[in-house]
Amino acid sequence: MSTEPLIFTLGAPGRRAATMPSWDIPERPLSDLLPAEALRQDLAPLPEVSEIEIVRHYTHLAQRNFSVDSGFYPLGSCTMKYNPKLNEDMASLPGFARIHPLQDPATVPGAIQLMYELEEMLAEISGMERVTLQPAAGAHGEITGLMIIKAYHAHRGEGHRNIVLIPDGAHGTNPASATLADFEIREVRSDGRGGVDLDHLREMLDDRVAALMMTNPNTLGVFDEHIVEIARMVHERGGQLYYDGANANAILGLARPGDMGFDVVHFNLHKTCSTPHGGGGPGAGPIGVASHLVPFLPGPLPALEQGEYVMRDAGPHSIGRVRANHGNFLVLVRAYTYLRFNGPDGLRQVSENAILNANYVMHALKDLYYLPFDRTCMHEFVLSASRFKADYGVTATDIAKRILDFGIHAPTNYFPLIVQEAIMIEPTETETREQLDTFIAVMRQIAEEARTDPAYLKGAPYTTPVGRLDLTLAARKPRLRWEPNQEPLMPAKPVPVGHSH
Amino acid sequence: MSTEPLIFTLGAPGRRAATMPSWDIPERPLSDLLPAEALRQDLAPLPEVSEIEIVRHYTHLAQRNFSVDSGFYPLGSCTMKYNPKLNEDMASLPGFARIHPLQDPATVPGAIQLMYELEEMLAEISGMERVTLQPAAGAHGEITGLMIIKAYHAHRGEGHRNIVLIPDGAHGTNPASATLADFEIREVRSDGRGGVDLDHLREMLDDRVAALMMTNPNTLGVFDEHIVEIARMVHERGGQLYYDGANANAILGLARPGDMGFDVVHFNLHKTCSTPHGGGGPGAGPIGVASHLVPFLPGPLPALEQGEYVMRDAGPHSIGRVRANHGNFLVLVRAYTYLRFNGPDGLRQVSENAILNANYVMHALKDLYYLPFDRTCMHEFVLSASRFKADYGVTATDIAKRILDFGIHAPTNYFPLIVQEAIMIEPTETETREQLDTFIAVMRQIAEEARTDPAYLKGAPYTTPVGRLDLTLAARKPRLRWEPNQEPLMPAKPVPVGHSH
Amino acid sequence: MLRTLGAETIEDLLSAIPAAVRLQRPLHMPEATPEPNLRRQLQAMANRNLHLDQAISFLGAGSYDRYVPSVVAHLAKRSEFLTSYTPYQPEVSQGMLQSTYEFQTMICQITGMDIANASLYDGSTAMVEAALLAIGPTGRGEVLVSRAVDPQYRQTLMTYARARGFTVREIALADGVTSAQDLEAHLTNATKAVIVQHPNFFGNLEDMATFADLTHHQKALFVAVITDPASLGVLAPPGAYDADIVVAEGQSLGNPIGFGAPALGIFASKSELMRRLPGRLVGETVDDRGQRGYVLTLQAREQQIRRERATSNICTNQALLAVFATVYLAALGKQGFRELGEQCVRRAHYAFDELTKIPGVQPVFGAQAAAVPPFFHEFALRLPMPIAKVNKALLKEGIIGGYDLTSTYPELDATGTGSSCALFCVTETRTRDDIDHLVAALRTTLSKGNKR
Amino acid sequence: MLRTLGAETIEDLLSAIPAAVRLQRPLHMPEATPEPNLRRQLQAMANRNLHLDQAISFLGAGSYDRYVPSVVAHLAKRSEFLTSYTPYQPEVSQGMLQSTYEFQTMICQITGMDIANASLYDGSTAMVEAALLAIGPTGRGEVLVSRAVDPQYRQTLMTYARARGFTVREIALADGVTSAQDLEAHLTNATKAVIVQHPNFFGNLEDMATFADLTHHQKALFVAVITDPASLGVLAPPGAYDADIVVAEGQSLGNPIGFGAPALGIFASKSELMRRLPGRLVGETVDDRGQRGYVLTLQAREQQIRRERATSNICTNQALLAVFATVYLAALGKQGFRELGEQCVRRAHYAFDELTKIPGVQPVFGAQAAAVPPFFHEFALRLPMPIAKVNKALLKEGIIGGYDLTSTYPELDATGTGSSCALFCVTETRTRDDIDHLVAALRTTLSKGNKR
Ligand SMILES: Cc1ncc(COP(=O)(O)O)c(C=O)c1O
Ligand SMILES: Cc1ncc(COP(=O)(O)O)c(C=O)c1O
Repeated sequence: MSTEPLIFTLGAPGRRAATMPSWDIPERPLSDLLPAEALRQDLAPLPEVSEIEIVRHYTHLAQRNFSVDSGFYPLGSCTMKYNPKLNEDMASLPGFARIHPLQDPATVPGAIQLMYELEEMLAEISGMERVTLQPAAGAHGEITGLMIIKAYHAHRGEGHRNIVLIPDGAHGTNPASATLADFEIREVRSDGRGGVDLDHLREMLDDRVAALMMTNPNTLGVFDEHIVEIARMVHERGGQLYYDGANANAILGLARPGDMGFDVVHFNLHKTCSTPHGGGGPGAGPIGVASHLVPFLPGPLPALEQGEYVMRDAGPHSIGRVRANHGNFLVLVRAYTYLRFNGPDGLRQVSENAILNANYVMHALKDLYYLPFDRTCMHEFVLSASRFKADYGVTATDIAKRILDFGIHAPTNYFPLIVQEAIMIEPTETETREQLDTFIAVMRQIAEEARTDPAYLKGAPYTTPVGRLDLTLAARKPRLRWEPNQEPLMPAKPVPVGHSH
Repeated sequence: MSTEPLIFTLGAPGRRAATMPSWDIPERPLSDLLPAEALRQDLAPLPEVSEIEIVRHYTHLAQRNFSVDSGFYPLGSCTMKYNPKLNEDMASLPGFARIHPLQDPATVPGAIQLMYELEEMLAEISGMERVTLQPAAGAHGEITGLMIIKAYHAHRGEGHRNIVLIPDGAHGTNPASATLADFEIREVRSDGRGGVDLDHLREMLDDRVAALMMTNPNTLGVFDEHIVEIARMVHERGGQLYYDGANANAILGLARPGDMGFDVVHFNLHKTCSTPHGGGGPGAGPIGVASHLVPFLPGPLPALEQGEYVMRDAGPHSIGRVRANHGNFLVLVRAYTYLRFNGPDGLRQVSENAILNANYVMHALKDLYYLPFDRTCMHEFVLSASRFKADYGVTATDIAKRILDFGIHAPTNYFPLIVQEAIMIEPTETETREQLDTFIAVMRQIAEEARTDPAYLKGAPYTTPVGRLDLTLAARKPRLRWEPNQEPLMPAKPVPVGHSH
Repeated sequence: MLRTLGAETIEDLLSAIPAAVRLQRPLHMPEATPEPNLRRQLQAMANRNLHLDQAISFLGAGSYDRYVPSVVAHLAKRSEFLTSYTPYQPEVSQGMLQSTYEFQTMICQITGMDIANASLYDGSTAMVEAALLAIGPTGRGEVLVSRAVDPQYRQTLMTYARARGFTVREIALADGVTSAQDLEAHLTNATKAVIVQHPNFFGNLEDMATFADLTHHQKALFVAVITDPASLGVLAPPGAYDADIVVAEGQSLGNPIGFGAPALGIFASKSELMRRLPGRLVGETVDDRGQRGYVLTLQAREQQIRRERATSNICTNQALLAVFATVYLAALGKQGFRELGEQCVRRAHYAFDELTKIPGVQPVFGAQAAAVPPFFHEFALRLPMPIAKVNKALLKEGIIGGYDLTSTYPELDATGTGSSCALFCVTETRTRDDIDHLVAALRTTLSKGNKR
Repeated sequence: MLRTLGAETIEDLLSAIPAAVRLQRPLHMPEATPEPNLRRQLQAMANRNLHLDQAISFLGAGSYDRYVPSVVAHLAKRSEFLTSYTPYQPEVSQGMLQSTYEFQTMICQITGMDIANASLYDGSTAMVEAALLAIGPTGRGEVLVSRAVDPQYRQTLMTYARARGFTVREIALADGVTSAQDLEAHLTNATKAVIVQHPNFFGNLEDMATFADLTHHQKALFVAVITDPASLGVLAPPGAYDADIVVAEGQSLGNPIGFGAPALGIFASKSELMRRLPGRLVGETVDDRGQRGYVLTLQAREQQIRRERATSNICTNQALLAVFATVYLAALGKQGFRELGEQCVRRAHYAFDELTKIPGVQPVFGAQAAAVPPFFHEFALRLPMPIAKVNKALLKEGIIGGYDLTSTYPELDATGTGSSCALFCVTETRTRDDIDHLVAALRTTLSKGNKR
């Protein structure tokens, strides 16, 4: 497959695809309607292409993109499970996709009902009192939750609590969100079993601590068995416990953050509820809170009053809106569909199978790959390429790139930071045993290649549309947009056309 | 890209994708409801696969399929033009896609109106009196038209007319349809300019001739300049003139079969009106007839009576139904949308551009490829590889296969039969000049390769998912279905995985 | 571009068309309509049709309301399938070819037949093709067709028979099923084929094994017609009762009902008929790299090679609908396909039981309850009121009622009684609530009618 | 599988969860619903919402009814885009990466800015990110925001400001536009950013060049907010009036309106802010075969590397909506994008002219007709009746009326008069018939109201 040109170099002057509505009103000159100085002088230099050119271009681009629908995607921490097609169809219904957010609520009761019922289901799944659907993604849920915690402390006259504790294995959004809410961050160490080091936690807990943010199972795929103890410790010192729900795929119907003692939970619906990831988004990051935090939720919230679905404004303690409108509604439609399709037993089975699949793969690889925390995992686990690196110079990146040659997406690399040369694998529950066996075979073959032909791995991938890309060049000479007559970044090597590479 | 397994070898016992409606009625044993001997004893051995397996499988298969949306498709006689996406959306509207053909017409006036208006537009475009939309494709239109002609002659007491004349360049469906209508077939020769040989025609015309079937422009892409004369000759001898409309893309708004003297016309809506070809179908093959043939049309026909859209039964002379229901309705919706979008000027432009594009490519290739009929062409033209074959042993097939290496579909080969080693090229009006230039460059490169490295062409294609396929083996040992434990047709050569081929 | 051709204007190229036949005026048709306006107009047109998500339909009679899992259209409508053509270049068409090969296999799996083709236009023309195959190149002979075959199919067959020159005779009915006696009476050595629909047009099961036996005694081909292949989930497949050819309407296998078409003609047979089959066939082969692959094969049967001696004139078929059917059958799978049949049978019987409790509503066939012929998902009821009137009343309740049998089978009409016969269909899409709603609405309608 | 793990039942694996926190009962929520039943239920739920193909809407105020050519969704919804994630492995993600690079470029083309990122959540949070960028790592300082900025955006900004610890001050209005005088009065050396929406929430054009000048005098960043980028087809781009940052809501660029979200946060800036930008950036590079390719770049700004010192906490963004916008802009192209703007302006002005002919209907801003501030496709009208009552009457005529300005801008209310202020929006989707229908319906409503 040769390179696909940029859309800007296709087409020809005067060409266009879309037609505008016919002119059924007077075509008065713009200068009659708007002051000259407000007007654009030139035309925006957008492409000039026909519909067929657009179709072929973006069809080619799509064909150059790996996806869950094209193959196994064991990207740890991202829960790249199968996205049921029913969800897409429901999100496309005009009664959902074609309504305006400011319509009179009486004209959109079905939409509000859906949000209301989704909130109830999420509250039950998380064991929390109430949920808001506003946040657009996990990180947005985090900042919303932290703002609520901040408001709560302030309301109780404990505005001095300005520290958020975060385990060293945490996802980058956790500290970034805490900064955004104007907290100081302190890192809590992990213990030898991959959980929070209780002694270190005890040391750090003082009355300046606003919250401890945790993922459980954490980013090692390990369920922290001391969670009840941790919750007690944090609450005793007046802190709040925040649950990063990115890993909720492991606990549906099995355990609830509320029952573990968490005060705030965010969901990543694009992970747990299988709304597709869309090449990076949109997602949705609803948060649930325990009853003492309900007054601080952003508003408005859907409500059922005298049999009518309405949007109710938030109360006086609310932190306020965290965005315009009602949350990523069409993502919520997909999540609602997913939850209703699965029901309580189905959801439990989702998590059980996610756990089974992860342990199955882990078990089959831990003899060849170093497994730093060798214990039953939950829905994912983390291997390390550190020994390959030491012995043969083969890095986690090399292994990842080589995996691509087999029509499989690479696992997450170099995260969590506490594992060197991390290879974080999350198979998800929707994969078949046959698929897992294929992956295991590939990983075992690569381990063998690392030993016998490390140079070959350094050159991977070989079968992908492009070869290994130069990240350093991209950062050193940032080129973030096309412009006419740009010099090539590097002199091009000619590739003969019509010959396989 | 390695071979994709058959769906039957995927999955595992007990697996399934679709869910059935919940059981809200008594689950009585089937044996209470139906006699035992009527029941199926086993389960049909269909695949047992999960939704994700289905999705990946058919996604992979789709990715292994060339299409108009993925590239240039100059398949002569097939009019592989771009299929506007609006047409697809309109055909998916539930008000069209989810109606039952036997509903009370009063509940489907919009559908009948659409058919009624489509008939009117097709009648105008073809210059015919009335149209039926029943035929499912071009060949179905042909047999319908021939049955009408037969009924017409019989009605006039000329049932002895049992010969249909067909030019030697005609499409295979023409003689096949004529046989089906119980006619004898006589072939009319072409003259040196690619038109009907008038002398030969005159010779063959006698009072046993029921009809002459013609394509105009014909399969050489040549407009028969004697058409008025031909029509006069045929009519004088009591025959009817049938227009194979597969090439109507060349004449929209420029010339009308009715004005040329034709009595019956079929359309290939999947060609002329850009309803997609669907990998081989569905299409639609409406026919229009001159006024003297209207009484013989199949029924029912849509009608507007006292402001109401109804379906009116055919009269006593009708040949009867040629199929169940109303024609390929969802294809008709697409065609209707296409015609309304283009309007009279747009349609004329379609044909003008189709003609321009074909002449442009023909002009650029005729120095290197032999052009047996060197005159202005209409929407397509036919080259011959005969000289390459004589000089270098390179056939039309070799050239076709080599074209595939460039991400372009091959032209039609070995048709029409009157041109040896035919390469029939129809660029269509939706292609850009840039695309045509690319194609021209490819064709010129291949001509060069034929001279310098004919063996290389014999081995083509090289960059496709599979290499040249063995047609002889397929016909010699026909294997038309999968069965468990089938022996491989040929011992497999192992292909290393994860390596580019 | 014109300039490179040595042309000044497009007229220079158009001079290839003689002036005498050049159209000298614009076409009389609506002016070009921009996409936004056109979409609105077509939406308005579509909105004037009452569709099956808006009404509760009990209409079958050859076209069936079926639940199609979302996954089907998502895959089958992929543009690589949608915008390709007949896979003449197999090296770049393995997607369509392999899908079709899987389709052929699945059709064999559900019918129990040896081979199947890549599709024909629809069930009715597939039945015609079966007759033509049986009749053979002479075009002469006799075909017997049960009167319980879909009336539209029989009409279509008659049209072709008239043109091709063969004879069609109808086998009479005996209380809602094909009369074996009448079949025997008509079978002669001129008989080339016997065609019976199963379940028949009234929804009733036929004694296919007996008919096949009788037919084979006369060395004719026995053709089974199926209008909803869902029946094969629970009923013995044609392979089991020794049918020579099976033709079916495959619309209900995952395709939109779409006012009746495009539909999907299915054609399967015993392997000895392989070289006489109409339409395209996909076969397995290998490529020059040693890989498995698929191609169009046995093309010597087809018009593009054999021309006037082809087994059929078909060229463009219904390939995309076959892809829909393939994905649909894969999604249902072994268990789901069985359950689909069970759903239909049970729901239809529940509806039958409840409807026949309404005073005045009786089965059309079977003198006593015990003698009601077994049926799959359609059944014929006699109503004490003209069906057109009933259906009008039901429509007000959001119900699309049964098919008017009286119009096509006048012999069922007990004239002068004001009663009528209707064919009701209950597929898996009708919930108990839907059925109960019909029962209540019909009860009210009839009791109101009686009072007047 | 369990057996290979040495486990007997799944419980052996689940023992990793301490018994104390294991849920001992099933979740209280509706039982699993099969796909056919669920589809019907959701369809019924959706049917209870009045949608924009059923009613004629004049509602804008931040979310816009836009005609989206069919081609857009056909491409953007391809499953290879839909079901992929952030392109962490560029070698198999060139499709998303190149599309995003094209998106970044097109955003620069329409805004006249140097660089743009890959997307943020929506317009409101994009505006917050602009403020945060201006405020910088200390988290302290002052941001001035025009009162004519979308009220929801301002509320969102306030929420973040309270948490992060910076100050937000509102710049007052002067007859429907931002007061330059009040801006000058508030600008100090504590000011980090000035935020003005253009066209503003009332649809009126702002004097952006003057505001930019004033802002730059205080070395603060000038942030332009755009809620419908269609305006850039006809209005001078922010690059031309020297904005430092442009944030916009990109929903109306080819995305479904979807009850307001998912939406598309657009963020573009001058190139000197490159390393302070929030969110993902795609850059060009080459591969080891010498081919051009694209990668995520400058990741050192982002949370996954920089953690608590990241420029933003964003991770998942709105990538797919950016693909929709890219295909949409490509489909419109250079000419179409201009015409889109013209369609909006002309239709809105036609509506304004016709509506203000109705007795009692007046522009809210501008004492005399000549002084009505220039507007793009939204305008504020004063009606002699409460807007809620008006809208109820219009709804009966199939019209979704204007936005109730009185609720968010109480200062516009001339109390005691019973009048109200409403914001009407007219995009390219409103035909003359639609507008005339509104005019007639409003006229009737008001005259009826007067009689009572
Ligand atoms: C553990 C963890 N926390 C938080 C997030 C942030 O969620 P989002 O990407 O939805 O903002 C992620 C997502 O990658 C994650 O894996
Ligand atoms: C010249 C010509 N005539 C007739 C036909 C038959 O049309 P259809 O394939 O729609 O049956 C074709 C189609 O290939 C054709 O090219």
